[in-house]
Amino acid sequence: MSAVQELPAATPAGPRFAGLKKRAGRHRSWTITLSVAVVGAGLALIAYIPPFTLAQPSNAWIDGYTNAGVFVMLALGLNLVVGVAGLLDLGYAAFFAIGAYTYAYVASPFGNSILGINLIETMGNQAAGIVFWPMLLVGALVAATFGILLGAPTLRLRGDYLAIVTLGFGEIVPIVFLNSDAVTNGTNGIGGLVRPALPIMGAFSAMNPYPYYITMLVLVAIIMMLCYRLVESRLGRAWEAIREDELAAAATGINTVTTKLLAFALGASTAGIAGVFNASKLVTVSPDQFTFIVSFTVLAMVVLGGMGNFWGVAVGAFVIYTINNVLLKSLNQFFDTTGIPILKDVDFIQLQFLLYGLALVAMMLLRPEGLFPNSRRKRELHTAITMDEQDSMTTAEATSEEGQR
Amino acid sequence: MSGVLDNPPILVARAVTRRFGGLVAVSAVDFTIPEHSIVSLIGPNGAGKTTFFNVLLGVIDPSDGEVEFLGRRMVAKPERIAYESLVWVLPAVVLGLAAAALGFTGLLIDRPLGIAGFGVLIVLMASLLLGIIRPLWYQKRLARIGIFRSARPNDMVEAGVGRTFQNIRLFKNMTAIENVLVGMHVGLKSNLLSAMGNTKKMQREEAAALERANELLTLVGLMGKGNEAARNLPYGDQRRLEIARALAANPKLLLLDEPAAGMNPKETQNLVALISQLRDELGLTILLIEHDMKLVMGISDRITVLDHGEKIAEGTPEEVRKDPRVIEAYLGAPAA
Amino acid sequence: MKFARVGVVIAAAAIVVAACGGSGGGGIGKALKVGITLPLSGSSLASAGPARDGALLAIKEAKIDGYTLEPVVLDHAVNGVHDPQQGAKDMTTLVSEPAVVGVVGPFNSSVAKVQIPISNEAGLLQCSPANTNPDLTKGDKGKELRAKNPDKINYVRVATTDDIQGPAVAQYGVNVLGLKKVAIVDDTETYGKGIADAFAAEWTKLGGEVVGREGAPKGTTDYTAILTKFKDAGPEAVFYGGVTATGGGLVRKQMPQVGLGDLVYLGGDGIQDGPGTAENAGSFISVAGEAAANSFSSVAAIAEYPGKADFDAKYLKEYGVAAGAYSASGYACAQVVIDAIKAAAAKGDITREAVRVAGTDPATTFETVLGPVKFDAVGDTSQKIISLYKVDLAAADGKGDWAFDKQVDYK
Amino acid sequence: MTAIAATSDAGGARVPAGRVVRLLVLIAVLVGIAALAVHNLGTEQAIEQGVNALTRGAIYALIALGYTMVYGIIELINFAHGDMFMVGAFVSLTFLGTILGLEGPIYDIPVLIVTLAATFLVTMGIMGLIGVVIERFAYKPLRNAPRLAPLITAIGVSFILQNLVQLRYGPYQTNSPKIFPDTWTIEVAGATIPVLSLFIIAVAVVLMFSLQMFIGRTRLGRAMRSTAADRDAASLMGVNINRTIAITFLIGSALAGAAGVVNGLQYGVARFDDGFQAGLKAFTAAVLGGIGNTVGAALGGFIIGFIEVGATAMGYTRWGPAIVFGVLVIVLVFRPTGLLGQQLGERA
Repeated sequence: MSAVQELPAATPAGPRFAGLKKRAGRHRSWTITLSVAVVGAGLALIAYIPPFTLAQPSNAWIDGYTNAGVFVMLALGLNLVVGVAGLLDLGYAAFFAIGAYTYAYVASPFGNSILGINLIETMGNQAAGIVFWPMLLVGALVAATFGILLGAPTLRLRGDYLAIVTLGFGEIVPIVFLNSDAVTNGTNGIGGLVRPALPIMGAFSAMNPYPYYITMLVLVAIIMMLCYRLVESRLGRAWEAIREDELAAAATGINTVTTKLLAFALGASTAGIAGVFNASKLVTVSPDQFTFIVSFTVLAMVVLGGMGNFWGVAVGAFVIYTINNVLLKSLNQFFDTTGIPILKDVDFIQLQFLLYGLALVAMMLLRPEGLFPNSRRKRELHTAITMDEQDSMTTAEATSEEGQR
Repeated sequence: MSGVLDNPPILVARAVTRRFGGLVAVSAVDFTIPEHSIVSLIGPNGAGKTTFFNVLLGVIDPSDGEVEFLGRRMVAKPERIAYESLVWVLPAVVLGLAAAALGFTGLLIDRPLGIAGFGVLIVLMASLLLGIIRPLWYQKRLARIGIFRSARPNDMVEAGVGRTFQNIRLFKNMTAIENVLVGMHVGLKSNLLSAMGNTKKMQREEAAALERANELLTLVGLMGKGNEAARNLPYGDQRRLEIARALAANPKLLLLDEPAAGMNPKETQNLVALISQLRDELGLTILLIEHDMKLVMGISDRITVLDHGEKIAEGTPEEVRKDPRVIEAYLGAPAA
Repeated sequence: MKFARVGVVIAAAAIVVAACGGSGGGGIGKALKVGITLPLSGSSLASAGPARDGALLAIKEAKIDGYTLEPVVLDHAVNGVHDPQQGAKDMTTLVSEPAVVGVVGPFNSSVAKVQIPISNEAGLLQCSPANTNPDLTKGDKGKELRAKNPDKINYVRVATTDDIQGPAVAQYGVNVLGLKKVAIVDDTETYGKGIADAFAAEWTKLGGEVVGREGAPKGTTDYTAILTKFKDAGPEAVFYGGVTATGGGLVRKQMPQVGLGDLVYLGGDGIQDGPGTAENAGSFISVAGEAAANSFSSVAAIAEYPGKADFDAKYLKEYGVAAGAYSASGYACAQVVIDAIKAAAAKGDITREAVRVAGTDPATTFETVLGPVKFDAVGDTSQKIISLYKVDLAAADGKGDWAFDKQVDYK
Repeated sequence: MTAIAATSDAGGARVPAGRVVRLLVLIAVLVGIAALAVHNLGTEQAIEQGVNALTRGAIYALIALGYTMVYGIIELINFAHGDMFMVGAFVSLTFLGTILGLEGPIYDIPVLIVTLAATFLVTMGIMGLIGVVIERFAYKPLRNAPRLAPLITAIGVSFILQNLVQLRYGPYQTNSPKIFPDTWTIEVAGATIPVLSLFIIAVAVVLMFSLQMFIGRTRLGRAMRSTAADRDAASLMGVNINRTIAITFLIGSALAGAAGVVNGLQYGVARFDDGFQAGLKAFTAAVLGGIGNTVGAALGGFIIGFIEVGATAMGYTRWGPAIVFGVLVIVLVFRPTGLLGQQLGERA
C-alpha cells in the first residue's frame, strides 16, 4: 500500500466530488420534502378552484388524489425492483394484498378472532386505530418476508425466471386468500377494519379526506427519500452494476444474489406499506381487490414514467391513474350523452389496455427510457440497441458461464 | 529473481480438469502461484487458458480437481449440492407437519394451520436466507455432511483475488470513478439502514472511498478522468480502469486476462511498467494470461504453457523459450 | 433521517389541523340530488346500464313540490370491471356533496362492502337494486360494515338475498322436479359460492343428497374433469353457483361431452341473462346452445309484478329499447329513495338523517313498480319473491329463451 | 449446446444413458400415479380422467413448444405466446363459423376430415404469419437490448392482442362450432372415451413428432440448433440468423394456432382472456420439462395436465392453479434446469 499513501492524496477530482456527493444527499432530502409539500398543497388548492369544483366536490378531489397516491407508492416500490435493479416483477399486487391483509388481521374483529388477540374489544373501535402507524412497519416487514421467500429460490436463477414466478405468485396469493375461508373469510374478504387514529385527534373519518391525504403525502415523501438515499449508496451502485453486467458485478465482489434479493424485498415492503394504507382507507379487504390488473397497471406506470427515475415514475403513476379513473371515463360519459354516432359506441375504457400495450411497445422501441428518463438508464438503453456483436457475444458467454454454477 | 519462486504459494491448483460434454478443455493441470511473484500462463488459441482461468476464479466449476487459496479449499467439483435445497426446506416441512399434527390432535393449539403457517414461514425464511448468505460456519457444516459448493466469483474477490476480463467488461454507462467505487464494494461497510438513514458514518465512509478511488485512478494513470463515462474512455484507458476496479477490492492476487490484447506497443510498455509497479509497490501477486510472448518474457518470474488443455512446459522465460514442445506448439502445429 | 422526522412532525400537525377543520355536512338547499353509483363501462355496462336507466326514469318522473330533484351518475368500473377502490371514491364524492340525500346502487357486493361503511358514517340512504349477498346486512358481518353506527340502518335493497334464492331453487328441484341427487359447481366468487352454499344446505334439509361439490374459478375452460368426477356419483342434476361469464354456460355446454347431457341443470339469477339471440351474444343460452335444454334458473325478483306491462311500455318509449333484467329494480330503488324524501319533506325538514329514517323505517310500505315493499330491521326487502324460469329452445324464433315458470313468495 | 440441440436425440443421434435413466424413473413415477389413481377412483374413473388429463395436457404441450423454442433461440420469454394461442382459437372459430358457416357436428367422416385438415392448415398458416410479423416489428429491433426491453414489449404485445380480440368479439365467450360429434365414443374397460379426445392427443403427438424430425433432420432444423447454441458462431458458419429466428417464431406460433383449433373443438368456446392462464401454465410446463428443450416441453405439458386433473379428481379443483405454480416454484428450487433440460441449464 506504501505507494498509494505516498501519492498526492488531494487529487483534483477527489474532494470536489466528495463535496458534491455530500451536498447532493442533504439537498435531495429537502427538495423531496419541500416539493412533495408544495405539490400536495397545489393539488389541494386545485380542488377548490371553480372549474374543478364543478366537476366534483373538493373532498372527492382530495380522496381521488389519495387513491392516486397509493399507486404512486406502488410505482415507486416497483421502480426500485424493475427500474433500478432491473428485475422484472409481474406479481407486485401480491405484496400489496399481503400488506392489506396484514393490517386486516390486526385491525378487524374477524382478524382478531383469527389471531386470538382482542385488540379491538380492549381498545375500542376508535382508539384501536392507533395500531395503524406501527402496522405500516409490520406490513412492510411481512411483505418483505414473502418477497424473500419468493425471491430466494428464484433469484439464484437468471432474471426471466423471476418474471414468470412472480407472475405465478401474483396469481396464487389471491387464490389462497380466496380459498382458505377458515382463516381469510374467503371471497367475502375481511370487513370492519378500524380507521387510523392519532392521539390528539382520534380516528380518521370517511367524511374528511384530509388526514388520509396528508398521511399519503408523508408516506410518498419518506419512500421517495429513502429510495434516493439507497440509490446513491453503495447498494444503489451495486444494483446498477448488476443491471449493467451481472458477471462483471460478481467479479468485483458483489454478491449478486443477496443484492438482488434486497432490492426485491424492499420493493415488496413498499407494496406492503401501500397495502396497509389502502386497506385502512377502504376498511375492507377482499381478494378481488388485488388482481393481476393492478400489477400490470403499476408496471405500465413505471415503464412509461421512466425506469430508474423516481420523480418520473411518480408523475407517470399519477398521470396514468388520472387517465384511467377520470379521463377515459368522462370521455365515455361525454360521448354517451352527446349521441355522436360512432364515438357513442366506442368504449374508451375497453380501449385502455390496448393503449397500454401500444404505449409499452412504442416506448421500448422508440423511447425506452420512458417519458421522464433517468440519464444513465437512457444512455444504457440506447447504447444497448446499437450494441455490436462483440458485446452481445460476451453477454451470451457470460450467462453461459454463470450457468455452469 | 528466482528467489520469489521459493515464496510460499498463495494459490495452489491440483489436477484441475474441465470437460464440456465430450471435449476436454483443461485436463489435470497442476499449478501454483508463489507470493509476490508474477507468473504467466500462455498457450496458443484454444489451449484452454481462459477456461482454466475461469475455474480459478470460480466462474466455472471444475469437473475434477480443486483450487486452494491461502490454504483454504475454494474451488472444487460440487458435491451433493442437490441435497442442499433439502437442507433449506426440510426443517420447515418437519415443523409444519409437527405443528399440524399437534393442531389436529387439538393438544396445544386450536388453529393448526394458522400457527403452523407462521412457524413454517419463519423457519423457511431463516434457512433460505442462510442458504443465500452462506456464512463460513454454514459452509463448514455443509462440508461436514459432504455438501460442497465451490466458491462463486464474489467469494473469490472477498478472499482476495482480483481479475480483469479478456474483453473489457466495465460498467460502460457509469463514470470511471463509479466503476472504481463499485469495485470497492467488498471494502465498504455501510448497510441498508445506514444508507436509509444517510448517517454521518456512511457519509464519511463514502468520502473516504472517493478519495481512495481517485488515488487508484491516479495510480493507473487516469487522474482527472474520473467523471467521464467509462464507455467514452479510449481503449487503453478502459484496460487501466478495469485494473483500477480490480485493485479497489484490495486483492492479494491479481489475475489479468490478456491485458495487452489490442494495445499498441507504447500502451503495452506502460502496462508492463504498471504491472511491475503493482507487484513491487503494492506487494501484489500477479497471474498473467497472455498471447503476446514478448510482454510475458519481459516480466514473468515463471511461465506455464498450456496446449490442448494440458501443461506442456513450465519454467523461467529462458527455459520455456528453448523448450522444443513450446516451439512446436506455437510454430509447428497450427493453433487449434 | 432528520429531514424525514421534521417532515413527519409537520405532517402530523397538519393532520390534526385538517382534522379539526373537517368539512361538515353543510346546509341543503331546494335543489336535491340522488346519486347513482354503478359500474357503467366495459363488460359491466350490459347488466348495470338498464338499472341506471330505470332509476333515471323514476327520478325524471318524480315530483316533490318545492324541491327539484336531479341525478348524479357515477361509474365505478375501472378497466371495464367494477372496482372497489373507485366505488369507495365515488361514495365519498356523493357524501361530500351536501345536496345528495339518497343513493341508488351499487351493483356488486364487493363494491357494497366498501361503500356501506362510508354511507353509513354519513347517514346517507342507499338502496341497491341488485346486491343479494346476505353478509351485507345480516348478522355480525353486517354490523362490521356498519361499524360507525351499527344501529342506524342506511342501506336497503329490493333484491332478495341469496339465502332465500338458493333454497328456492333447491325446493323447486326437490319438490317440483322431484330430484334427489345433485352435484354442485361454483365459481369461488362471492355471489356464486354464497348461493351454492345456501342451495346445498336447503337441498340436504329437504332430504336431497349433494353428491359432489367443486369450485372452479373464473377463467376455467375445461370442466370435463369435474363432470367426469360427478358422473361417478350419478347425480340427477347439476347446480351452478355463479354467472354465465364465469362458466355457467360452459359447464352446461360440456355436460353432453361426458354423457351428462340429459341431466337437469339448475342455477341462480347469474345464468338468467336473456335469450340466445345474436344481439345477446355471450348469454347462457347462446353459449350452451342445444345443451341448454332442460335448464332452470331463478331470479331474485318478482317477475309478474302488477305494473309490468305499462312499465315495459314506458321504458321502451323512453329509451327505445326493451327493459333489461334490472331496469325495474333500478326504478323501484329510485322510487324508494324518492318516497323517503317525500316523507321527510312532509315532516318539513329534508336532511339526510330524516330521509334515512323515512327510508329505512320498518313500518313504512313503499308502493314500488315491483309492488308493495317493506324493509326489515336490517334493511332487507320484505318482498321475498323468487321467480323461476325454464329454458325454452323454441322461443325467440328458435334461438331459445327463458320462459317464466312460476314465482314463489317466501314471506 | 442448448437443449434444442439436445432434442436432436429424438432425431436419431445417440441418447446418453443418464437421460434414459431419468426417463425410466419418470415413467415409473407415472405408472405409480396411475396405479394410485385406479386404486382411489376405480378403473373407469381413472381411465376417463386420464384421457381428460392427456387431452388438456396436449393443448398445454402444444403451447409450451412455442415458448420453449423461442426461449431456446433468443432467450426471450414470449409473454404474448399465450395470447397467440387465444388468437388461434378465434381464427379457427371464425374460419369454421363465419367463413364455412358451420354450426353443429359433421357426421360424414370424409367431409369432417377435409374440414379439420383445412381448419388446421388455415389457422396454423395465419398464426405463423402473425407470429413472424410480430417478431419482425416488436422483437427484432430489440435483439441486443437489455433483457428487460423485449420482455416488456412482449407484455405490451399481449395486451394488444387481447384487446383487439375483445374489441372485435366482445368480452364474453364466443362459440366455436363443435364440428366433431360428441356422440362418437369408444368403450374401454367400462370407461367411455370420446373419439375427439383421442383425435386431439393424436394431433398433438403427430405435430410434436414432426417437429422433432424437423429440428433433428432438416437443414433449417440444424440452423436453428446451431443458432440456439451460439448465435454468432452460427452466423459465421453462414446461417442466416434473422431467417432462422423468424422460422422459429413461425413454427411456434403455428403450433399455438393448432392448440387454438384443438381448444375450440374440445371446449367449444373462446374468450379474449383465455390466453393468460393457458399461457402461464404452458410456460410452467416448459420450465418443468427444461426450458429450451422441446421434448421436455411436451412432457411438461402432459404433466401439468395430469396435475390439474388429478387435483380435480381429488376434489381440489379450486386449488388447481395454486398447485401448478407451487410445482413451478418447487422445480425451480430443486431442479432449475427442469426434468430434461440440463443443456440449457448451463444458462439457467
